[in-house]
Amino acid sequence: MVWKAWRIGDVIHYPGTQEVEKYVYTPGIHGLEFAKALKEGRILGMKCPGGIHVPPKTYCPDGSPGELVEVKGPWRIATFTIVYEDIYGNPLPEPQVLALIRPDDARRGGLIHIVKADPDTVYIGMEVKPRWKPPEQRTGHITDIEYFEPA
Amino acid sequence: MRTNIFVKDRVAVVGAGLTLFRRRLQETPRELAWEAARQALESAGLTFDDIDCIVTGTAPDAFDGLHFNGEYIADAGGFGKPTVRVYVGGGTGVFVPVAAWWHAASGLCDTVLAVAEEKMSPAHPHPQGVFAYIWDPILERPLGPNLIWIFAMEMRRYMYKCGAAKETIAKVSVKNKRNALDHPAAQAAANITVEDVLNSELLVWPVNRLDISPVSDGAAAVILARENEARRITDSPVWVEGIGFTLDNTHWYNRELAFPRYVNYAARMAYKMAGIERPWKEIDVAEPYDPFDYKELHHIEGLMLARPCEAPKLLEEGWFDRSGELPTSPSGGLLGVGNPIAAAGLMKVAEIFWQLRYEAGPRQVKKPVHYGVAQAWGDLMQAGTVIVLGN
Amino acid sequence: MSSRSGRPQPGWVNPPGHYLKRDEMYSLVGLVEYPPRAKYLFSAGQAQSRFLMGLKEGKILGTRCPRCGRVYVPPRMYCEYCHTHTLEWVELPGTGVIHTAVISYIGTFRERRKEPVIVGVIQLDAPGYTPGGYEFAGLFHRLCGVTPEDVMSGRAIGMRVKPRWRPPEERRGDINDIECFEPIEG
Amino acid sequence: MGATHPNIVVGTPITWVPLMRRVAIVGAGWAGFRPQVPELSFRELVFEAAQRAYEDAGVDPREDVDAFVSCQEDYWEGIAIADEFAPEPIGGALRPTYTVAGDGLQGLAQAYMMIKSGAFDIVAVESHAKPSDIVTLDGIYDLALDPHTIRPLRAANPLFTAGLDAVAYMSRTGASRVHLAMVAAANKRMGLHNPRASYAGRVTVDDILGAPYYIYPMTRYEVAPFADAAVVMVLASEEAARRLTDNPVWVEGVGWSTEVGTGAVEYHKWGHMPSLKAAGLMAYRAAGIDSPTGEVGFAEVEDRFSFMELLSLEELGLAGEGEAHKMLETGDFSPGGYLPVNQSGGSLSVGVPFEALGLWRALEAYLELREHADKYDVPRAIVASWRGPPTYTSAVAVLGAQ
Repeated sequence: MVWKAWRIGDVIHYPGTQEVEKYVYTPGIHGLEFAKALKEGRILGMKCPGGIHVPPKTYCPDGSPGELVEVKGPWRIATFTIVYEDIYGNPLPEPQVLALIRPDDARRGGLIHIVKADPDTVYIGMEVKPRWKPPEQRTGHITDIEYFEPA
Repeated sequence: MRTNIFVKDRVAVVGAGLTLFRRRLQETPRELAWEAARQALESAGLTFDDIDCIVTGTAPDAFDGLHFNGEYIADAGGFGKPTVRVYVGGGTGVFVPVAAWWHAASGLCDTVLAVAEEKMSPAHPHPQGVFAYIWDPILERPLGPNLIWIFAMEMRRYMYKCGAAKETIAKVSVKNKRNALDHPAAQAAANITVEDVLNSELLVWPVNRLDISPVSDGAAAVILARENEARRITDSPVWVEGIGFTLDNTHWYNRELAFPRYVNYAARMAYKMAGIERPWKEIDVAEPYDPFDYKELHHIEGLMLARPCEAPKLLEEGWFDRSGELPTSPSGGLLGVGNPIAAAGLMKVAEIFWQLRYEAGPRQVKKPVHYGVAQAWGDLMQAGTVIVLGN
Repeated sequence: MSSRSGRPQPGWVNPPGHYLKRDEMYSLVGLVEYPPRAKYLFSAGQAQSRFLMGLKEGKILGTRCPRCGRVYVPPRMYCEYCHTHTLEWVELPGTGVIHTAVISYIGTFRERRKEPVIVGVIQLDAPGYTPGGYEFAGLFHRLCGVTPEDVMSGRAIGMRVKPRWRPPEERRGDINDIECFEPIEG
Repeated sequence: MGATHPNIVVGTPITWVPLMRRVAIVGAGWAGFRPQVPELSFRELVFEAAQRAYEDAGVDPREDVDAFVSCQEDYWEGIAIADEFAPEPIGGALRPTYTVAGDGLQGLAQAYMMIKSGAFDIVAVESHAKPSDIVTLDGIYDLALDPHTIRPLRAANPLFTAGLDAVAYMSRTGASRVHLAMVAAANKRMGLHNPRASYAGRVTVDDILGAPYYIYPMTRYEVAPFADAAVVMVLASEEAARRLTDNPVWVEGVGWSTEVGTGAVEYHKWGHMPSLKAAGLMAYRAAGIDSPTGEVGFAEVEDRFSFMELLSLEELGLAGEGEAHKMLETGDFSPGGYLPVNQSGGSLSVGVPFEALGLWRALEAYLELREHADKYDVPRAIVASWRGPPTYTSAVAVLGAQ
């Protein structure tokens, strides 16, 4: 900079957004089946060369089309974390436990979800089970599972 | 930029694929990209394992509503590969194979998947709203603009400078929508007349609804390979003879709008590399970018396929028809096939590939073809991207 | 066709995809609707800040490149052609000619407007440019006092205009401090 | 095509020309590197960096540079099609200019390939960030999460996926919180010598272990904050580099890789970073390095989260699998040690200027190689950057002063 405005108050900061009213995300091909199954209280995975992948995503890591299968528990925590502060560093009223939860019959992936448990008791390999919303409240979203809780 | 005598490896296009272009598709952006890649691979007799590197392209993230949209679709050509997303707004579609070219020409990758995807339908209440954010946030956005304004202003200037009538310009829309009737992916194919265009809803004078390409979802993919690899894959590779790209300054209202110098500079770069000195004679088929009907004429002039202000006259003479001297947008272009922004540009490259392989079926142009050019435009009247292919 | 027998068909023949009608899309199970949060506070920086402050005072300011002499409106702190700092500020009379003009019947979200609005590019009177050249100093703004007939007939292009300022107490240091550009009488 | 290069004896296959064609960094410039740069717009910030880079390289961008690469993402900028604003400040208006929506190091890799292809001689790479212009950073990060399987959970901190990786990594290798804290303390202190390190400090391991958690297992000391910055680098072919400078820094190899897209985050190999491993192998292969052991003078690697420094070293083959924390204990990664790591202070003390992060790491390695190459037995550096969270793309460059 070879010159500058005199004071910081002489430079302007102009408000703006990059928003629309809302985005509507279609669930995709496997995503639709996955959503329908959630409504029924079932969880689908995808059979790929090498094993079952959760959640189903229409194609496998090698590019081949995956085949839908139902996955069965037991579900275990593959890895977890505990969020204590939001991105700005404001402490949360209560820490939030998030985990990657993998059914035993899956080889790769799992569901990322909230675990309702005392943060100090959570460990890798801990068995958990999904806590479903009542059937009439389910909408086919990942939030049809309210959270996972210790089995 | 040096001419291509310094370039180590020739690079060829060996396969291309498309998804449907439609206003609302059920597939996620990631699935669309994968479907297009699969089409391209199958047509080339390849599998995902054969791909070394991936170049992806999507235009504004704000359409799909996904931050890091390039990352979202990154694994569409297989997991765990060198992947990069390149980006020049609307010019992205043609830029993706341009970037893929140097992936192969540098010797770092033998086969490169160039895939472009766009899903415009997620944005509500209308995808047009997203275009508000491409304007300068401080000096333009507060005026409450609609993107069509900038095109209308350019079109008006072009009409004024070149004495082109709205009736003439509408013929581009008629031609392209008719060409698209032969395209199975097409969204806006139709047999319409000039009157239909002039009588369609007036949006921003001089732009009516049928002067504009539609809102679309879709994806396209092409596969590029180094010479040795390309000859192994196919006996009719289509060579990348020249690449060109230019980005003009941001302040579009500080420039003459009647002539697209950004396209012209990019075209000169590509022709120089391809050793083409008289493009109006040497190019046999062209896919100029046509999100608006006047844009095709504008770009034909920028590509030096016609002299400045000469394109409207040649259009009247049928010069640009599929049976004409220099067929343009034989695919049906964005006006006919649809405009999933980045994917639309790549669709144009794919069309030149099929034309040069004589694989375009009912869309095949009547004359023999040796060289074809595809071009896209982007940003605030800024980006020109050009690729010259030869068989 | 030059194709060999057994060669796969070209990639355009059977394009995949599942088209949805509007209602179908909204009734899809698992459809996610999400209002985004993407707010910013853009630093206008040295050049644009001074320009906006100038608007507040009813002035159109530009910067001059010491090497090529171009005067930039809107101003930038650098010359994009010489890649050098532009230090000298110039006040322009604000007058100019219409480069192009159009009539908009729609708003940002494609909604129909009650009244059409005429917008265009104004080529400002500024030193440093060849008359009739490719580049010029200019602004994008609304036009008033220009009729749709002027726009359609082409009379508007080349018309001499000047800014119509908002009253000083309403100016905020914003591009809208200029209400519009209007023809110079006579 | 098919003609011979004028400098090559007739009969030599053309194939050899670009293979022999080395690529060098001949100039670099930076601006900002502060928590906020309120006085400049992002364009002005980039212009400042560009002026310094072109002065360093001794080139005129309007005459000598063949092409320009800018690395940025729309949502970071708040502008759809942000590449509109790329050309002017770097001198790329009406010239071949384009954007890579990716890390600056990926942009450097593009420039490397452009020069290697033989078609370009001098290419400038730019990357910048103004996180301080963003009001709703969490909202922006939210848009990067899968809209179906992750975003609806309303995770309280969108950076949480790094926590998932950290826990998995520690459980696999036995690295403890003390090791993570050692990384952070060392980097924060080393940054005190770096004019670009706004977040440096005399921090001890005890300070860190005593601090409240941000995202378990990390405290705020162990997660790099954001910074406004711009970096511009000028790359040149060997002929051009020899003409321009006496001490070019060679780009011996580049590599980049995406493990999974953000649409398939669940499939990530948690606690590992396969993209970094693949990028590293690609870069080593290009540089002709079989095993990096003993072949590298120092490293500037990913440390946005403290555990990432250890994980990066393992994935890059600079430490055995599960060995990095043990080598850290013995001081192998300290200045003067077996392999000095992040002597610049790393991103933990410089901050995260979004996509400029990788290019900044290359900048630090470039400056060190240019000024202090004689300090090292092997004057060669590994530069590695990861784009996440929540993406799993990494890029690696091997830079050398010989």
